[in-house]
Amino acid sequence: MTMTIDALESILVVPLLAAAILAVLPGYRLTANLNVAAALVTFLISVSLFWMEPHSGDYLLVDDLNRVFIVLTTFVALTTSIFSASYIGHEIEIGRLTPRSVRFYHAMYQVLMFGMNLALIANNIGLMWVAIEVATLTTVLMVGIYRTHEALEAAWKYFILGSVGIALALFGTILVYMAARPVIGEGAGAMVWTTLVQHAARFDALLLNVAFVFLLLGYGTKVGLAPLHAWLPDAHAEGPTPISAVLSGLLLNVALYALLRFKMLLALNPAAIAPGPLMVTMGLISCIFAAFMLYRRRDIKRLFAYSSIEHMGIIVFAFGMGGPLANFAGLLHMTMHSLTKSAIFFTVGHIAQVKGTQKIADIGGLTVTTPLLGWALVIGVVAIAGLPPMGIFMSEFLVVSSTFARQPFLAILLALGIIVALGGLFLRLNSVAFGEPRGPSAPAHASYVPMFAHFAIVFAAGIYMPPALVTGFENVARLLG
Amino acid sequence: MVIDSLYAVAALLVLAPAAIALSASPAGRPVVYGVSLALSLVLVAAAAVSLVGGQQSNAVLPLGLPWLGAHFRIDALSAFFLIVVNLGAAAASLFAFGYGKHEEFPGRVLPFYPAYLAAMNLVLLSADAFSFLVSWEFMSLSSWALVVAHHRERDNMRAGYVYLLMAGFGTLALLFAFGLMAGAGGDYVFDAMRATPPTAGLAALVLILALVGAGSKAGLVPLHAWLPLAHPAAPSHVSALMSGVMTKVAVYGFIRIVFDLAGAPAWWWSMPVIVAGAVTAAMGVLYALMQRDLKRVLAYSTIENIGIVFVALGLALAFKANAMTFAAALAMTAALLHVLNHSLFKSLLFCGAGAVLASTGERDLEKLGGLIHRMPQTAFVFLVGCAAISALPPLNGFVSEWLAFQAILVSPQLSSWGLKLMIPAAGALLALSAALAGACFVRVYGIAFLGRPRSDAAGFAQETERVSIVAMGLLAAVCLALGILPGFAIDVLAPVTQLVAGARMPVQSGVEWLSIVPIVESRSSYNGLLVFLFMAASGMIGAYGIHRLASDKIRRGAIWDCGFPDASPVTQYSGDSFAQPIRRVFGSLVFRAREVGEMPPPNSTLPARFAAIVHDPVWDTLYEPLNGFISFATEKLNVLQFLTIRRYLSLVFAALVILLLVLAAWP
Amino acid sequence: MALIHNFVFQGAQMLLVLLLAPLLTGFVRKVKARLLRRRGPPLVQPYRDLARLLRKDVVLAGNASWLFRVIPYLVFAATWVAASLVPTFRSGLMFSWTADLIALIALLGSARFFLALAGMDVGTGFGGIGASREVMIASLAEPAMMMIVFAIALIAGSTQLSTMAAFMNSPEVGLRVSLGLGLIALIIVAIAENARVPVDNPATHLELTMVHEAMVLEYSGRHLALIELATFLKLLLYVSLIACLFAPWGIGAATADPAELAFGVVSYTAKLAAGGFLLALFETAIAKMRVFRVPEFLGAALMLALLATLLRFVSRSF
Amino acid sequence: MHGLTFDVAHLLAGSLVVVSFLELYQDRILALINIYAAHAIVLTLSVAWQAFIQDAPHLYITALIALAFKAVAIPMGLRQIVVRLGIHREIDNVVGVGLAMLAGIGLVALSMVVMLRVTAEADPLAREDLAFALSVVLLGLLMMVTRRNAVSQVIGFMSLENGLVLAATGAKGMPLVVEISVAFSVLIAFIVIGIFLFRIRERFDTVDVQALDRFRGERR
Repeated sequence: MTMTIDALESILVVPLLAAAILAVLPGYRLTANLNVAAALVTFLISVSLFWMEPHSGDYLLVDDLNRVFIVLTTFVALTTSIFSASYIGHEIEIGRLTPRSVRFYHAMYQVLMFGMNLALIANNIGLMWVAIEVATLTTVLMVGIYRTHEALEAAWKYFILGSVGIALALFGTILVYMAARPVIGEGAGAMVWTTLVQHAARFDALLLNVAFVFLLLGYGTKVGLAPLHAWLPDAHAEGPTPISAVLSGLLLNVALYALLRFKMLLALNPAAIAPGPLMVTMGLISCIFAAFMLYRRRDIKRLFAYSSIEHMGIIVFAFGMGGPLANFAGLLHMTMHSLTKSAIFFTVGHIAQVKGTQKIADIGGLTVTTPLLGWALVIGVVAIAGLPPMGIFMSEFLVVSSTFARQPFLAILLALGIIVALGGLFLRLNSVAFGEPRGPSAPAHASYVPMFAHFAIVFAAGIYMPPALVTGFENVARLLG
Repeated sequence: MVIDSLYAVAALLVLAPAAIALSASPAGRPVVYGVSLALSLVLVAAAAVSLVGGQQSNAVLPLGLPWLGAHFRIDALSAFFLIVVNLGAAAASLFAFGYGKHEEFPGRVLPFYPAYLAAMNLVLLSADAFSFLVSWEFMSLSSWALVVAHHRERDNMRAGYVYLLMAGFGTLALLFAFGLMAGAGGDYVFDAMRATPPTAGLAALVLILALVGAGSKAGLVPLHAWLPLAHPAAPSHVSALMSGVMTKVAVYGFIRIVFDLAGAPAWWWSMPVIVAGAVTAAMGVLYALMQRDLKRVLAYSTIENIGIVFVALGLALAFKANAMTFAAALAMTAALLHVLNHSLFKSLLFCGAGAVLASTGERDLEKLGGLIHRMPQTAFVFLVGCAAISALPPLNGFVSEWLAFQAILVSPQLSSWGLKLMIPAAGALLALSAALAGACFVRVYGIAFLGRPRSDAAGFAQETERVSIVAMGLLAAVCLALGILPGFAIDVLAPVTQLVAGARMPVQSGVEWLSIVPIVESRSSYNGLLVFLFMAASGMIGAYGIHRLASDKIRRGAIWDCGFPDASPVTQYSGDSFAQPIRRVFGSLVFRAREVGEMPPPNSTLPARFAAIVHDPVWDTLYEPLNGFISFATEKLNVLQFLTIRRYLSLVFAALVILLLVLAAWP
Repeated sequence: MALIHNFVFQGAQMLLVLLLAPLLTGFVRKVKARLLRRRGPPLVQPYRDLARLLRKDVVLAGNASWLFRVIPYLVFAATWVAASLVPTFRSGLMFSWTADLIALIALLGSARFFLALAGMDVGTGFGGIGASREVMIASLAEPAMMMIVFAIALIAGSTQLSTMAAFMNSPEVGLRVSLGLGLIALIIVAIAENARVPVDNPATHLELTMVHEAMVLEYSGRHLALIELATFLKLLLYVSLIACLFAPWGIGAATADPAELAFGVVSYTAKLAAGGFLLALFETAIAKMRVFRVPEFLGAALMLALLATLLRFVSRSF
Repeated sequence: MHGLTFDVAHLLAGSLVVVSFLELYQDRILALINIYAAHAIVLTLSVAWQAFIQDAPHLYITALIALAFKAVAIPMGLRQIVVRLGIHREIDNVVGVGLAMLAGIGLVALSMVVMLRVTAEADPLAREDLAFALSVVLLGLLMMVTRRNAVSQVIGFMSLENGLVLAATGAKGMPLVVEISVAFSVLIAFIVIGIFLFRIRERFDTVDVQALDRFRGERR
């Protein structure tokens, strides 16, 4: 038992220590490797959680739901740190980053990891809130790290919208406490997740409803649901690419995780409004809106940022539909999307470095000039567009078909979003990856391992899912109701 | 059998990544195509065994949807289509031995070729919705990669783009169809769907969705627009596969869903199918007549033949709904036989086009001509293909169309008046398209192979590789064989029709003189063999007699030039001018065709110009508006990318207020 | 014994059509001439022409291909086979079931296909113009013909010529609107198919008006002879087709005794004569129309035929 | 629950709403800053009162922070900025004051409707408190979206956050209140510093779309 606690806490301690050390160490090579090492350690510990029975303390807990998220998070964090090592190296060579800012960057990276892990294993909704805000603020700082006008402008936008989101989420949290207090009694007990779940049925339904509205908007801002998405494309486009990868691959998931927790709470209360329809609506809006937004993008990173919004929409839609099948699909889609999207950002980051620009107009014929990167991008787009044999096809198949059996009209709307997005993505891919090469092209010193590792997993998952994983997902799907 | 087939497919899938490495060296090409050839022959053998043996075999692999697994099965239907697909694949691979030499970027073709073959086979093998759709979409994807193999031509990229979008659209339609049949339980295994057929209303929806989904891949008007763009864009042996084979996979999908899974058909089901088929046939061949690009002509003619197949399928549906199983079997046989025939001669023709393209570098009819002198063997096999696709006896194309007409002639026995009156009209369209197909291929062959060369490229063309000739020759031979001995093919098809139409045609092998008798001899019969022998005999006799008794001397002289000696090749009839009468008759109606000619003023040396402008009505009325809508919507929505922070905040604020209002309004 | 018997009749039929064909054309020409108050060539003139052509050398264009030389034999063979399958004086011929009416049309179609190719082989304007106009006419005539077949076959319940003839001979036919329409349509198609006035003028050699003649302009000698013969056969075929479908009187059954057969032969020749006379009359009465009026002419046939197929339900018999 | 305590709490909370309305009404920046200071003071009082009636000493800290930081430090800082950027004469309402007030009243009504439907088990104090807090939050948001000027937007955000603190303190026995209020103060400090450092010229939003295009590296 004690050991388990240690494992849990060490997920938090390791990043904090690493952050402290990285903040003072000079020299980017050393720090980068240290960064990787820390991420690796965290990942290994998180994997060990699988052999830990569900357990909850006053502040921390581990159950089937957050296990999945934690392992995914730490894994992507690891691969991203590997990618970032080579990426940041190049940035220093061309002088876009100074050693000081790199030191800051690595420290922040670990703080971010700390925040996300804390948010995932927090058993106290107040703590979870704090953790998510820490994560958000660190990303704000990292988005602005280039100190260019665009970067600062994006960071500022992210900061303001994020702060409002923070406020709304907090208000929601307070309301939940208010709803819980009469039942559970005053004090910290009324904010402990596991206790809340036990008594949720007796909470004041109307209060819960109001709370959920605020939480949906507050955390929804972080998830990037339209119309709360505005910060997302610019933050992705202007920040360093590893951060874009982390944002799309992880932070959105973490916020979604918080949302899911509260959804479970509402689902347990018969009198409360069904959270499903709200989530379904916002999911559909985000999916279709983002799909249309893909068409006129000029900046390749912003393009994929919008695609993230679209997929978040699909995932929220799936969880909103609920039911074992849709929830399973949602989880699968979330996992696949994190892996694929972060891999795409790895690729795009290297492409942007090779071509020296993010403007789609200046990038062309990549499969000719830098075949490996070009084809990696093709694979990524194929995967993200939901074409087989990649994993996203399976999740989209499940979402659409299971929805179609229950709500044909919604399914058709969703399908519309998917097909429009397909069009938008390939419209750009055609000009970027194929056709006559455009623009100057430097030789690529890319780290291919992370991206192709991700693609390999996504590919494998599209064809064969190991039973263990399936049962895990199924348990979680049952939890989500 | 299914296991063996799966091994073969797996081998193809392994070959695909291996081909990436192989494509680096020139020695790699024959390896890839050789292995593909061998494997497709293996698959043909396996399918043939299970079709003739008549036993079906299943397999379940722990792949795909975790709680479902991937189900595979070979029954009569899939076995037949496996034969069609892999015959085409074998021919294409053999042809590619020679043709592949001319490939500019083998690295972009070789890896996807085996994957494409594997995908098509998997579609036919899979027995649950998920693996079906995965293979289906993977088939689209791999062929897309082949379409954009020559990615530096802008048109190819556009073709690939339209193609992929239409493919995705079709897949979603099929997904909905399966979703309906699987029900809320989400049981995607075909057996389960078969066990619990959907209710009448849902089944109707399934029919429409299947027609849209499979039709968009098969190229039914108005979902055909991608086909003439994509098929010619690919390397020719791939075009042969896409046109000759992949469209048949789509037909398979339609048959599987509508005849096998969707339960008993309602009486009106056949109507949309027949109408779509007839319109497609007529439109397709008219389009084909207007084209200048050789490969595009062939692609449009594919659309026409798909139309014929769907008309026959519609007939089968009508008869099945009226419990006239013998007629249903007849119509279904016609459809399946035409599927087989078309896969043969269309592959042959595309290979021929590829040979021409390889040796002249031209696809434009107006730049070809006189190839019969430069490439005699290609010219001969191509002629056979043209005759077959124009449904001339004693070749195979005629047999299937003849059977289709025989099926139409049974229609008065249907109970519904609508069908009684509609089917002959469809027959008229069918006859029209048959006649126009003849005209179309006279044009193609006459312009491309006969006459005098219209460009140096055509003038100095070389005969193509021996192995390519062999591939095409084999296809031509099979065309002839099926034409003169159709009875055997019909008998082989019996289990398939038994499966999907509930009956079989009378046994043909017993009939004297090997003629075929759809129903009874007093009603109608046809004997390709005797027609062939008759014509051969009388032709020989005539020739022999004349050469013996009268003169057999030949003098070469100048062309009758009407007093204008050595006119340049430009004065020949061109493709456009050849199509002019038909364009005037049909085109002005269907294509808003206009002819703009400008004559220079008297005694000026300027050339006179003439242009025929043909619109594609479908493209104008369906795709352009859609495109317009998308760009409009994106334009309008794009504003949201450029708002100010305050405005974004007001969005958040509005969302909050709305949600609170919802709560306030909540009971 | 029976087999040989059948062979004999089949052979007789084939020879009969081969021999009668030029005579029919000669007869038509003669009648036309007489109607124009000319003496006209003797009846046997076509035979003479053929013989003359056969003896002459062939003059081939310099760039004529092997296909150009093969096509006359193909065309002749296809047409002859087709002609020999139409019941003339005796139904239920040995090979009557090798090809029903649809196949027979298709045979003529293949003849036309190759002839059009021949027109394009040497690459002159004439050949092209002829070929393109020929296929345009065919693209309308063939579906019309097919519709006629439908109309009659749907009534007779068969596309087998012998059966159809037998049916049309039987009392249950009665008078039918659709049959009348079918007959008119068939006549129009026959005129078009045989390149007669008003669709085409077999006598002219004025480039702009000719269709069929333009295609075969480059042919000479025995090749031309074969094509001419094929043309004669085609005319004969259509006349006897109309005869066997709409005037099937006197066609001997498979079990006919010599007397009946003799009567069959006589009645057949009579029908040919009547048909030829009517054709000549028609041709002298009417003027050739512009090429682009032809589609309307044939379209009318198509419409009539389609109408015939649809109307077959309304009038059982009365 | 004896009436007086309740009434006082009620009064303070209510007056917070009134002050928010005053902010909404005021369009001179310097005056606005003063009113915000008042807002903070009212908040301080109500928090202190809550600390007294809930006898939760830690809330006094919150109150102290509110007083020292929000009522004194921040306003001073803002005045500095305003003077530096020379925008103290700005009138920056997007919509007319009257309209804003109307909207505000509507929002208050909305929050009442939403909150007072809450069943009575939740003790009345909490209900009233929450109702007022929600109105303050909404009014703060309204302020943010109806003002162009960065400073007044910050003020809007801060009054929003005051509403949060009000709610948090109203929530009896809620843990982490102090921490949260500290965290928020830091957040606000960031924003203020941000305005100061990045020289966000008098407005977050540029009316000049070209400039935005340039920022985003996007062409329309």
